[in-house]
Amino acid sequence: MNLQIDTGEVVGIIGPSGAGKSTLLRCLNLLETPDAGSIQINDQKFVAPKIADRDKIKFRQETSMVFQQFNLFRQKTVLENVTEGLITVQKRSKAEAETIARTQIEAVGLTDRIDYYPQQLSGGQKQRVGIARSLAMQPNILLLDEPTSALDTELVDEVLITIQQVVETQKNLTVIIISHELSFIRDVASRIVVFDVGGIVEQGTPTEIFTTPKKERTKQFLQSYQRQALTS
Amino acid sequence: MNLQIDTGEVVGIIGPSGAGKSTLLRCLNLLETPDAGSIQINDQKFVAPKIADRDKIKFRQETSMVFQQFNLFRQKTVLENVTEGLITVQKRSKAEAETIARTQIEAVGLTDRIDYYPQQLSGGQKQRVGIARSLAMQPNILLLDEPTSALDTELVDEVLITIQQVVETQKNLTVIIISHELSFIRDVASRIVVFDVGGIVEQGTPTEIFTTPKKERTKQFLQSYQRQALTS
Amino acid sequence: MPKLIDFPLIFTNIPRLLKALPVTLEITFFAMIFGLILGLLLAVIKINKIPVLSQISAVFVSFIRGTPLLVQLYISYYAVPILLKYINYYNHTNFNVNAVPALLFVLIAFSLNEAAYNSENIRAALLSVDRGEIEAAQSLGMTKWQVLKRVTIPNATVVALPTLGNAFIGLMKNTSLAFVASVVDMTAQGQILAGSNYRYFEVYLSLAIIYWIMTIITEQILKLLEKRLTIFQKATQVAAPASTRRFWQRSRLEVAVHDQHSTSHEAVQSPNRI
Amino acid sequence: MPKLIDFPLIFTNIPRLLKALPVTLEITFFAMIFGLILGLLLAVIKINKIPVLSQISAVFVSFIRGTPLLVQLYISYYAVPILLKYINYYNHTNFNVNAVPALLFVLIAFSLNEAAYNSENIRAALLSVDRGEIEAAQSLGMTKWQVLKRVTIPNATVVALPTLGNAFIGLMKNTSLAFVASVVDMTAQGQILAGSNYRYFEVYLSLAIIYWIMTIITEQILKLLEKRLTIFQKATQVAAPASTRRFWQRSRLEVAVHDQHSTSHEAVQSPNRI
Amino acid sequence: ATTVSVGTSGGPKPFTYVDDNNKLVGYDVDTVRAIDKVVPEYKFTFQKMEITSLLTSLDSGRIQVAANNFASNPQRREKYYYSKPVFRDRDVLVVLKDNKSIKKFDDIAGKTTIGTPGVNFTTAVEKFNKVAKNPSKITYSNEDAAKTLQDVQDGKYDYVLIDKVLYDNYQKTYHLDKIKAIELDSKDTKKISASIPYSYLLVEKTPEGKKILTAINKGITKIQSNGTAAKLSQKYFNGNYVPK
Ligand SMILES: Nc1ncnc2c1ncn2[C@@H]1O[C@H](COP(=O)(O)OP(=O)(O)OP(=O)(O)O)[C@@H](O)[C@H]1O
Ligand SMILES: Nc1ncnc2c1ncn2[C@@H]1O[C@H](COP(=O)(O)OP(=O)(O)OP(=O)(O)O)[C@@H](O)[C@H]1O
Ligand SMILES: [Mg+2]
Ligand SMILES: [Mg+2]
Repeated sequence: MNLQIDTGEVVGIIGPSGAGKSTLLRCLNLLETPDAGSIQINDQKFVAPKIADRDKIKFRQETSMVFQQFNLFRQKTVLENVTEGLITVQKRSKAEAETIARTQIEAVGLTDRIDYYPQQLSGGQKQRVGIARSLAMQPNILLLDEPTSALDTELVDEVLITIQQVVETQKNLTVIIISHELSFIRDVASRIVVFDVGGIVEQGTPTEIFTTPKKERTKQFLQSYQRQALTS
Repeated sequence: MNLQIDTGEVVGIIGPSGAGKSTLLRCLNLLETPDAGSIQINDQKFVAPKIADRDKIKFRQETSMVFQQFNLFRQKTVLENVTEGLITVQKRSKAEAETIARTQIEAVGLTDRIDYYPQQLSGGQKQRVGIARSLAMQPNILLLDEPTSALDTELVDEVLITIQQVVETQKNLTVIIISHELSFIRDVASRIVVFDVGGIVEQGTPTEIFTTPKKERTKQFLQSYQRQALTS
Repeated sequence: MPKLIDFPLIFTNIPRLLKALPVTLEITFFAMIFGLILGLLLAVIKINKIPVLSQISAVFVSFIRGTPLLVQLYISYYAVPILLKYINYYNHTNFNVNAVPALLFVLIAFSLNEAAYNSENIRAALLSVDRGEIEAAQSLGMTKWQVLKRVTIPNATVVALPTLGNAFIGLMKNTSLAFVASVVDMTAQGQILAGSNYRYFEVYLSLAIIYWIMTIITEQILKLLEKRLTIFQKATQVAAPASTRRFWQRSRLEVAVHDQHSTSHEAVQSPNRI
Repeated sequence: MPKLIDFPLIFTNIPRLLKALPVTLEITFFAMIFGLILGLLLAVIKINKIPVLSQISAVFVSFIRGTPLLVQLYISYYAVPILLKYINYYNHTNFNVNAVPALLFVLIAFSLNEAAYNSENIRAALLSVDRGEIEAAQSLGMTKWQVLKRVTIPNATVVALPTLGNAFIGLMKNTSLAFVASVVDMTAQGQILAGSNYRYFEVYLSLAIIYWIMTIITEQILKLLEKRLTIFQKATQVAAPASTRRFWQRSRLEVAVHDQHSTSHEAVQSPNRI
Repeated sequence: ATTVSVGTSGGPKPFTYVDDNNKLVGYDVDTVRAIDKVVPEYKFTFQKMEITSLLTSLDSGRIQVAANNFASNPQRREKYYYSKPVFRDRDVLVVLKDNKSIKKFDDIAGKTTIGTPGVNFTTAVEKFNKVAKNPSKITYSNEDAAKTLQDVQDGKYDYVLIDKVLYDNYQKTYHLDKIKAIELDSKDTKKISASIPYSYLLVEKTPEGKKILTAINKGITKIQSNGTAAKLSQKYFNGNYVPK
């Protein structure tokens, strides 16, 4: 399989469970090392499976991941969660890091929770901190793996709105998002990739995929979704 | 609040989260001791909060609970799960217990899994074992607390069908079921109780509740459900 | 040069030391079994916060944890007779504690020690048992005791096994302290041997060999036991679809993110942004 | 009646015993700190299955767990000089290890012992750390060492603290074994005192008092430490709606299931059974 | 001067113990100090350690001299150098006051006793048992000597074998009123020690040890002839226990 993404694109990845979507995204952050193949960001090219630790770290600074399970540092406050990478990885001073962090926390609307610990936050708030933490690192590419699927229904919207805002304000940020929230993906993505075991099924603009899908597999997948939405 | 249920009735309890539905059901099995009030089954009456351990045990043999989280004995096989109560509580011989258990396991269609451990079963299979375990005790009243809400969508149906079969074959069994599967409740229940913080909102036949609800709260609750089903 | 180490002696010592193995094992097993029973009792007392008993047991556990085992042995072996003597003296009674074999004092001291140490592990294990299973058992109509016996203890055993195994191994080596109360375990036997030929170093090496082997055997038994007890876990669930895995292994991943627009895909403006 | 117990002596012994407290504490702290560092190393070796090292460390851990500490002390303190003597004898060299202070051997033996015992606890604690947090740290671009330092160790510390606390308390009481290597800790000091006044029992009681108090103090410090370290847990989440609770407490529950049909509700046949 | 490490266990009093100022004193200790004064080529320093470790420490060269009221026996003589005797002991059998059956050493046949392994008295009974038709039953234990005397008083064991000096000291502390000490005559004494019950300083069996031994022996002769030894004996034992 072969996937090319341009700067500033918002790519939505959809597909059935177990298709390998998460694995693809995790490869883009080198949390999973692919057995073969290469990843190229701008002019830097990394060829799997032999990637030196030093290169891995350089590479990870290009991308930034928002996790399904939030994965906040539980022993650190909201502010410390966001400054952590700035201080240890980017070697910024504490003051500088905090300034950046405050801006990002402000952007996700959590200024009043800045000294809270993750345990004191709702799921939606946690995920917004996760987004702020990722953005503070000023990555070229933001990766989101089902950022709302661990959330109760009533908390999904606050996170989706936050993501939408990020996409709208940071035009140069490349975003790759996996989500089962099809209507959201349809709204926010500039391109949609349909994924299944075996690789990419088809890709195209949201209108192409949702209204005139070419492949049988895509149709099937979209239909199974609609059925589920109706029965529950 | 005051609730009267007749033998053989199938009572569906619905209501918003946190209304106290689970607590009500758990009181009927004395897993929770009410602070005040009384519970009467046929001629036996139990007055809370002072219930002797011996009475509790007698009482629990009248009712039998199917849990949301299945709560199977993890160290025991399917067969042992079902015979456990028969042997230790009802003091039946092992052979007798196994005969009863096999019939019940057959009834929920798990004869081929009889020597499996819970960990080897899917969620739906686990819950069917849970139902078999409860029914083997031959209770007067079967209590089910959201028996399908811990299941993946594709596994819900097998459990609902099992419950439906139980209701249809055992006409003398009183069933009290809490569920968010409104369409199922509508089909299976002979009476529906709408519950909210503060107690019973209204009760009636499924048609009464779903097509001509009297109370504003019931309408609200039903509407919020329909909305959710459409958005997801 | 004098013969500093008598190497053959290290091995010829072993059969002579093994004569005292039964005593070591006797103390170990007895203390372990009674320690478990009493430890369970202490744990249940603490969990249920039984009024007076839980305070007493807290002080007891604190004392045992807080003082060396040697001191506890001393107290059980020396204090009891002295106490009796004082009683005899002031009450003109004539209790005689010498009829009681020393081993009994040792067994009691070791059992109490094990009980105190185990009680915390047992408590943690009991608390780790899934509430759901307990509720299921209760709802079937089991008595408290039946629930404990049929559900709580079997589940807790799996959790507590490794820690209890360690306690057992520790105990096996600690029995040497019993020598202050004239009970001759394997280490004491070693001291007696060395006392006659002045070859302490060789005896300690022999003991090291014996204890090491015993520990390895115990560990193997524990492993076997654990395998037995956790058979319900090992049974594999439906395996993850092998096909997917295979696909990934064979396929090559080619992803590129470019600063320039690539030819193949143009960024498409989403038609209906909110 | 002979004076079997000299009660005042139990208390007058205490200040004299306390003179050896620094040695006890020195051994305890040193062994604990080095035991932790080395234990961490062993744990990392085992987790990462580093080829040769992990086999060596497995044998090492097995030996330490399998043999009495006394034997280990003997070997570290006496085997090394004896070995050197043999070497000197056959090679006509003149190595001499006796210039090295005894305390150093004791510290090494205790540290190695602690390391072996701690390594398993540390390993379990490291493995208990949420993978998600580690991945988050990696994805921020931290190096392996940074992840270990900033995420894994702080999280593991919380888990390992109680067990390590127990190890510390155990160590404090075990330092008495150092007397075989001519290091006089508090218990050894007690034996020496008893040698001069022939009152062993009283000394052991004095020691019991001191150790018990030290243990209680240690436990309090541990509790404080734990409170500190788990501050992120204690912070309460949004409380469960109090109103609901209150309703239940006030309301009365009246449920009845009758064999006869009650007048109020007739069983209604579901209209559309499948 | 070369430094020589002397090991001692700090017990029992009055051979080696610490005084109220935590200073190591005692007959054996002060004897070594006295020797130190008259032997300029060596300087003696003390190390306290567990009694069972003293011999291993000699083996390994951790110490060069052990001073802990050591008696002589053939096995030990194989492994260590013995100095000239520094103390002449009298051994006693401790029995109940109303005990009529034990009067001399041979009466221990068939009787029960308690002893720490490796100690001279225990070795003596073991030796007796090797030839006796009716052996004496030894219970081995790490019990301290005070407790063993109490055990005899309680009737738990028939007798124990102990230094007269020690026995007197224990009696001063415990006032055990039901036991008595039977002094062994010289014939019996020989049965225990194969010679006079002297105690000695032990020296490591190495070339360097041989030099130390020579120096120590020179020192012992000096302090015994100039009266220092007698003074020490008077101080610690209230009598003259200096070997003739
Ligand atoms: N590097 C790899 N090589 C081979 N197989 C892999 C690899 N990574 C993951 N897999 C397997 O492929 C499957 C795909 O998992 P993945 O979590 O990526 O699916 P997904 O599309 O994210 O599903 P979901 O929607 O449930 O999250 C998994 O079962 C996993 O075992
Ligand atoms: N005996 C009791 N007395 C007072 N308050 C109680 C009692 N039992 C439960 N509660 C509280 O009442 C609330 C109702 O909980 P319950 O689980 O019964 O709700 P529910 O209707 O089952 O909700 P869900 O649909 O989420 O399962 C809980 O928050 C609980 O804290
Ligand atoms: Mg996924
Ligand atoms: Mg509920």
